[in-house]
Amino acid sequence: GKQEQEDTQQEGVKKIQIAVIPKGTTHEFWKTIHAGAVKASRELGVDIIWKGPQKEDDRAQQIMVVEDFINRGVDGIVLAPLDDRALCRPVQDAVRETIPVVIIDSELQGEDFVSFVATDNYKGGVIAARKLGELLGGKGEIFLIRYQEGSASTTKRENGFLDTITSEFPGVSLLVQDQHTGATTETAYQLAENLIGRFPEVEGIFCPNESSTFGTLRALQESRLAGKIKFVGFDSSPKLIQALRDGHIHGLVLQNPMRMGYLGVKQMVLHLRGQSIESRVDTGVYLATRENMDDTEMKNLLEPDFAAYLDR
Amino acid sequence: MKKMDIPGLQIIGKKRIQYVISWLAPFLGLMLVLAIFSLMPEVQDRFLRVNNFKSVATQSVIVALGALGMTLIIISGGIDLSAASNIALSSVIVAFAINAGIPPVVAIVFGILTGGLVGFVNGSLITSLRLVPFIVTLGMLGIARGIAKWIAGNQKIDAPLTWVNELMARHPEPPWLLMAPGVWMMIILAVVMAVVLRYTVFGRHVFAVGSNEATARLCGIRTNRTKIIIYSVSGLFCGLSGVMQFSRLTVGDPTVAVGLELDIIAAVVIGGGSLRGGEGSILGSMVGVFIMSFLRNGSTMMGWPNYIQEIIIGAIIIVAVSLDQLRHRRP
Amino acid sequence: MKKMDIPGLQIIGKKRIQYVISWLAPFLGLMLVLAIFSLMPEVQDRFLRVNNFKSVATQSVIVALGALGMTLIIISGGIDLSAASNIALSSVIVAFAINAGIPPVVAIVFGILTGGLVGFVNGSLITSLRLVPFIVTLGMLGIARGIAKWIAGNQKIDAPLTWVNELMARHPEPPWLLMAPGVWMMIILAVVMAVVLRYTVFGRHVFAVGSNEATARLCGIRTNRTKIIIYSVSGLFCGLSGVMQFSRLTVGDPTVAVGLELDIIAAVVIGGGSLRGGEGSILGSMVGVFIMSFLRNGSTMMGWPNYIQEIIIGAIIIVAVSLDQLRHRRP
Amino acid sequence: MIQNQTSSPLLQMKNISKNFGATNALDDVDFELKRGEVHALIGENGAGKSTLVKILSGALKADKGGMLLEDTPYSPSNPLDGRRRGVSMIYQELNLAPHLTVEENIMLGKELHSWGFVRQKEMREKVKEALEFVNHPEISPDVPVGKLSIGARQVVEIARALTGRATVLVMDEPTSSLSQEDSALLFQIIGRLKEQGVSVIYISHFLEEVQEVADSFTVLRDGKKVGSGEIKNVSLEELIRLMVGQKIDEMFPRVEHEVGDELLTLEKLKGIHMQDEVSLSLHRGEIVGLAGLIGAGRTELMRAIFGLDAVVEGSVKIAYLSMSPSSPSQRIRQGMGYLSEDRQGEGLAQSRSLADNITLSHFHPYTRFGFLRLKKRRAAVHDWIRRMKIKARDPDQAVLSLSGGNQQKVALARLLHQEADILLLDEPTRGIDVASKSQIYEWIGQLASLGKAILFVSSYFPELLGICDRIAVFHRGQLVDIRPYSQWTAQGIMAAATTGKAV
Ligand SMILES: Nc1ncnc2c1ncn2[C@@H]1O[C@H](COP(=O)(O)OP(=O)(O)OP(=O)(O)O)[C@@H](O)[C@H]1O
Ligand SMILES: Nc1ncnc2c1ncn2[C@@H]1O[C@H](COP(=O)(O)OP(=O)(O)OP(=O)(O)O)[C@@H](O)[C@H]1O
Ligand SMILES: [Mg+2]
Ligand SMILES: [Mg+2]
Repeated sequence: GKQEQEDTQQEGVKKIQIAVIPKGTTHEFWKTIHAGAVKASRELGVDIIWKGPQKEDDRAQQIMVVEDFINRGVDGIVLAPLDDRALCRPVQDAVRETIPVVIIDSELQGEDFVSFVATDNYKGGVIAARKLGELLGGKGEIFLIRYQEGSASTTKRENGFLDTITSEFPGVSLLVQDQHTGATTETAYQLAENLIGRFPEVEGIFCPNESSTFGTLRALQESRLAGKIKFVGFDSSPKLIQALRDGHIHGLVLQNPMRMGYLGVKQMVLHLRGQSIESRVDTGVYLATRENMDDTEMKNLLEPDFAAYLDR
Repeated sequence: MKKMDIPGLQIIGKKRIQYVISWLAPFLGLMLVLAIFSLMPEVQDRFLRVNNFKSVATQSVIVALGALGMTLIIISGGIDLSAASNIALSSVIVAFAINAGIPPVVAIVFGILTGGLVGFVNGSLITSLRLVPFIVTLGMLGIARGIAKWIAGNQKIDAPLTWVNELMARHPEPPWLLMAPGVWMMIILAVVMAVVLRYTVFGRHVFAVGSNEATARLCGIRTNRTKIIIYSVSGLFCGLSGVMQFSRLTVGDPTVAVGLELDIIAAVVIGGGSLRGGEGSILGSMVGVFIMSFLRNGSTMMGWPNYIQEIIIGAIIIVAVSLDQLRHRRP
Repeated sequence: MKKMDIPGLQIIGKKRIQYVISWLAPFLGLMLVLAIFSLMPEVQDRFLRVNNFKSVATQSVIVALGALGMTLIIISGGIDLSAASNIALSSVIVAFAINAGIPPVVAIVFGILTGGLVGFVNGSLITSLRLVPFIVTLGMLGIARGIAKWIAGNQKIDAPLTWVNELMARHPEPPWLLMAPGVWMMIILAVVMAVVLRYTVFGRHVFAVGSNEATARLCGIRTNRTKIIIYSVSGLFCGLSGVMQFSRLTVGDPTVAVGLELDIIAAVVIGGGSLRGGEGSILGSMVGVFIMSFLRNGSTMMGWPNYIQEIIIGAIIIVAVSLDQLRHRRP
Repeated sequence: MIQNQTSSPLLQMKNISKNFGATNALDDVDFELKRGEVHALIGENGAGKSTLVKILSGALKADKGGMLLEDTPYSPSNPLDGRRRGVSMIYQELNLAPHLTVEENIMLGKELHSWGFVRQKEMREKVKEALEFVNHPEISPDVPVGKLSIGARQVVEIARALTGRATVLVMDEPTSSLSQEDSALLFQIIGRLKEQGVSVIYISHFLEEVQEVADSFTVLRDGKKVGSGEIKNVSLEELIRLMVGQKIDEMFPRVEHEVGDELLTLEKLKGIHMQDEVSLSLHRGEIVGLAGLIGAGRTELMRAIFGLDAVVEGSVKIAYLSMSPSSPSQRIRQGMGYLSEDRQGEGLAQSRSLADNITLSHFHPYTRFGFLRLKKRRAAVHDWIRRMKIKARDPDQAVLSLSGGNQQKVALARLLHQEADILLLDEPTRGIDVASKSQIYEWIGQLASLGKAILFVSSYFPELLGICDRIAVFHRGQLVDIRPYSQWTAQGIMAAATTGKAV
């Protein structure tokens, strides 16, 4: 009965309240999703509550956050699940309490959600592999530097990369492929520094997310190898954009987090208002290079204008 | 002169007040937290609902089970930094076993025993090499976590759903249970451990070892054996906690519970446990666990940003322990 | 009877051996680590290069600076769990200040002072509320990290490149420096602190407070003041460490150094620091830092998967401290 | 039967040797204990007495030698082994778990239980009985031991040793913190135990006690046995000669000193832990003794004067200047020094070196611009070790490796080194051997002759009578009476201390 009541859109009675739950809160990527969500909420006149697990990337903590919002009785939940299985039950719980769920960014098993809005991560890895293979002219020795153990979206990127490199570029060989950077930039930095010390012959590197890309970039810059080693990374931040311009990074695979956040909330609101929505939305992956980085479309992806939506 | 005439009475009066205070002190922090959120207009109606209390109880099980063992260890003057890694390892083992087609009951036993084994190794190293617990368990923190990742092949293990996953369901299967079986288990085990600490010879020896190890040894207590038992029992609790973790996640995740050892230790210390040994109680530790859980729950409900939550929880830890200090101040 | 004729000689002989052992003991672990990797055919040529040693030195600076302060604290019988959060906070402050257009020198001073302030607050709470350091600094762990995230707006702060970022450059600006200015700073400060601990009245007070606080008070040492100084100095070191962290990353990252406090503490304890207070040395702690750095460096070079690294580092921590125990065993 | 008992000794220790690093604590010592006898083990500080009995109890392992208990080989690997064979022990340093209650401490390691569950009621009864047996029924079984005074703790420790069934009972300086009344009671108890066939090894530096209670004796010197025999065949002088290798002319040497101006004035002083206010004055060149039973509140008074406890009423004046409220560091700068009765808990930093401990309250002579001159300090500490006859290898040795009496000397050395004007001495001669004691009395006298003021707390009344100018008697936190020493007798002090009324 509640939904019909809100369908009538009585202003001032009670605004729709939507919880948006990212995997973490401190990366630029999530910041941009937040901006997208705020944008949608302003356009559609709803309230959003933005809240990640207290420890970044901790499945158990994310489950608690979902449960706590169920108890608070929000109208809908937009969730970027840290695990495609572990979050199933809390999502079921939400549905049982008639709280609909939209999934963004990463997959969730089952059918309990109303829509799935995400990047094709595997495809992101494929694009990166093709770019790096092309940069190296189809032969050379490279590193695949992995992010964290058990992180699904980056693992997909890594797999996309690995599959493509081995199948399409037989001349390229992997010097390293099972080293994980861990969660922070500093650990990535040290890892890359030590790897370069061991394999100075390396010609190409791929990193699957922002922190690993930036840590590795710092190591390359410090070793005065930036620009000499072909380097493809993932996601953007001001320092990475600068590096792209300087030729220290040769390609950045980009997602469209702004759109992801925006569509996630929008799909939810449309659903709450009783409209039918697509069950799957691909927000796309793009490759930014030094050449195309000043195109307006790329510029928007590289430097999303979230200042307009977030206070700081 | 006059007051000297009835020193007995005076002492009893003072003692009774002291006793009441000392009994209430651990609860003060909890009341404070509950009061804060009950007064927040945004959540007060929702916060005080039975359903919310049920969620908080379920969310507390994992830390609470860890804290039961940690209480023993801290009373005995030790510390266990490997508790969280141990939980992750055990949960991976359960998932691995279920995945391999082993009956769930056996898988659970494997998980618990894995925890016990890690604890036993901790205890044995501490006593045989005469190393400080901090170091041994710090080493074990890395070792257990590494083994968990190894077994899981650097990935989470997707195990088929079984009744094990019902242990931590917020809506338990026979509905008359009211709360998840895991919550009942936590309550029963807490009572058992409280009785063990208070009414058994073993319990006394735990306090004695923590209060003055040399004395305990000179009084003929086999301190090494006692310690090994303490660490093993605590390991078993971590194992069970790992089972619950698996039940909740439905997957075996080697990266789960990173840093949870600090939460567990904090709960015990908030509840009056002294890191110098000789002090602590099960009741106190449980209250400590719930203080932290309600704080998290309330802040999330309020939608406070994580950094605010981090700051507040940090501050509350200090405040709660300061309140507890009241007990120890001489009147 | 005969041996009694020259008791002096006998004593000197035994003492010298003991002395040599006690001097070498902290190095044993380091030698072991260096030896292991030098014997690995895959990396030996690369591992033993000057350039590799330079990177390890640079990688060690952040932990080493933290460990200098932590050594003081641990000797005095305390512990500082907030060290890593403090480093993150200070690095964010520096980035924030530089970003705001404040001259780099001033920004650095701000960063260092922020660290000192956090330490001062730790020390004041510990002494005035008479709380155990574990709890106060556990609370501060959350508070400082939360404030860092708050100031940074849950993001990295991108600051323009300045000479500050040269402090940790592996190829330092005037090339005759050979190593990064940060490395030199670390070496100089280590020597200063070693001298302070050994040859100043303050150093003796630190040991006395850690060995028996009641005695220290009885002997007229203002234990509270001493502790506040200890925590403040240690905070200043964390602040400097934060500056170095910023210098290395070129951004102010509030999520950096999570869990690093355990590395710092492990380094001090591997180097002979006792968590019961009264024992520890700067030389030992520095050796502890390098043991851990070389372990990480070597394992990465070997291409061992991370879980193997975690397991090995865990095991080495235990082994290194066991070796250190040899010193303390009575012959 | 009885003849059989007396013919073969209950315990034989043969050729026992023990080294701690370069220290020969015991060198080829033989020791025999007969059934039902009280055997005194005496010797200077650091002679090896404690080491010998620790080997007997299983707390330490001998390097060489063997033991026979009841004609069967006996080599305990830990104290539990020893207790199983009937060896019960009171250690020299207090061995109680501070967080546990009196009952828990007394029953520690021998809890009554069914299926692992303690039978609390029964144990409480047993403990009450034991406390009554040692004449201290007022000690509640439910108080945590950490809250008791040192004296009360020693009572608890004695009660604990008596609750087990023992064939050999070892007492290492059981009376060091007891009042004479309690000591006398202990002797009665020992007498009863003897009748029951228990053998007692009794270690003490109070030789009169030894003569009163013991049947036979063994003297150790520098880790070697230098004599043994029946106590009735030997005189006090001879015992001393055996122990120290020389004669002591005067047990309580009085050094001439002149009482001067008033230096310390307590005006209705009441510390936070004191039961009653106390007024007292102390003059330059004066030694004032404070007598009383355990728990009389003398330590609390000292702590309040020294600023360790908060003052709630009244004031402390030094040379007529009011100086409170205050802290120990200020007191030290005002020229006051304090020797704690609890050398283990607060008197000494056990893990630090002798040098650090002796100079901790007074680094001044060895600093230049805040830096320590270690060589100079080493030399000075060497001097103190020689002067105090501390048995130690070198100034860098950790205090915890010293014998009990030698630790006490270190604590005393620090106070003397500090060059204070007002000395607060709380049981300064606890555990110190006869020869050193008389040396210490002489020093105290010399300090007085230099114009220092000394407050001397002791439960050993002869030493108070021997060296003090005035003696104050405390009873339950109140000052009963203060008079010149010549107007007191040992009995008078005892009566005042127990009844609270001066005769
Ligand atoms: N743990 C130890 N480490 C090194 N030396 C020790 C240790 N324990 C005792 N010693 C040494 O052994 C010698 C004998 O000590 P012991 O405690 O047996 O003396 P004691 O006769 O009991 O003296 P006291 O009357 O002072 O108690 C002393 O020189 C002491 O320094
Ligand atoms: N038998 C006892 N039971 C409980 N508390 C006691 C007992 N004896 C002493 N105390 C505590 O100790 C305090 C006094 O002890 P204090 O050490 O000051 O006495 P003292 O005269 O110095 O005796 P001692 O010779 O034992 O040092 C009392 O106020 C009381 O709190
Ligand atoms: Mg002795
Ligand atoms: Mg006293």
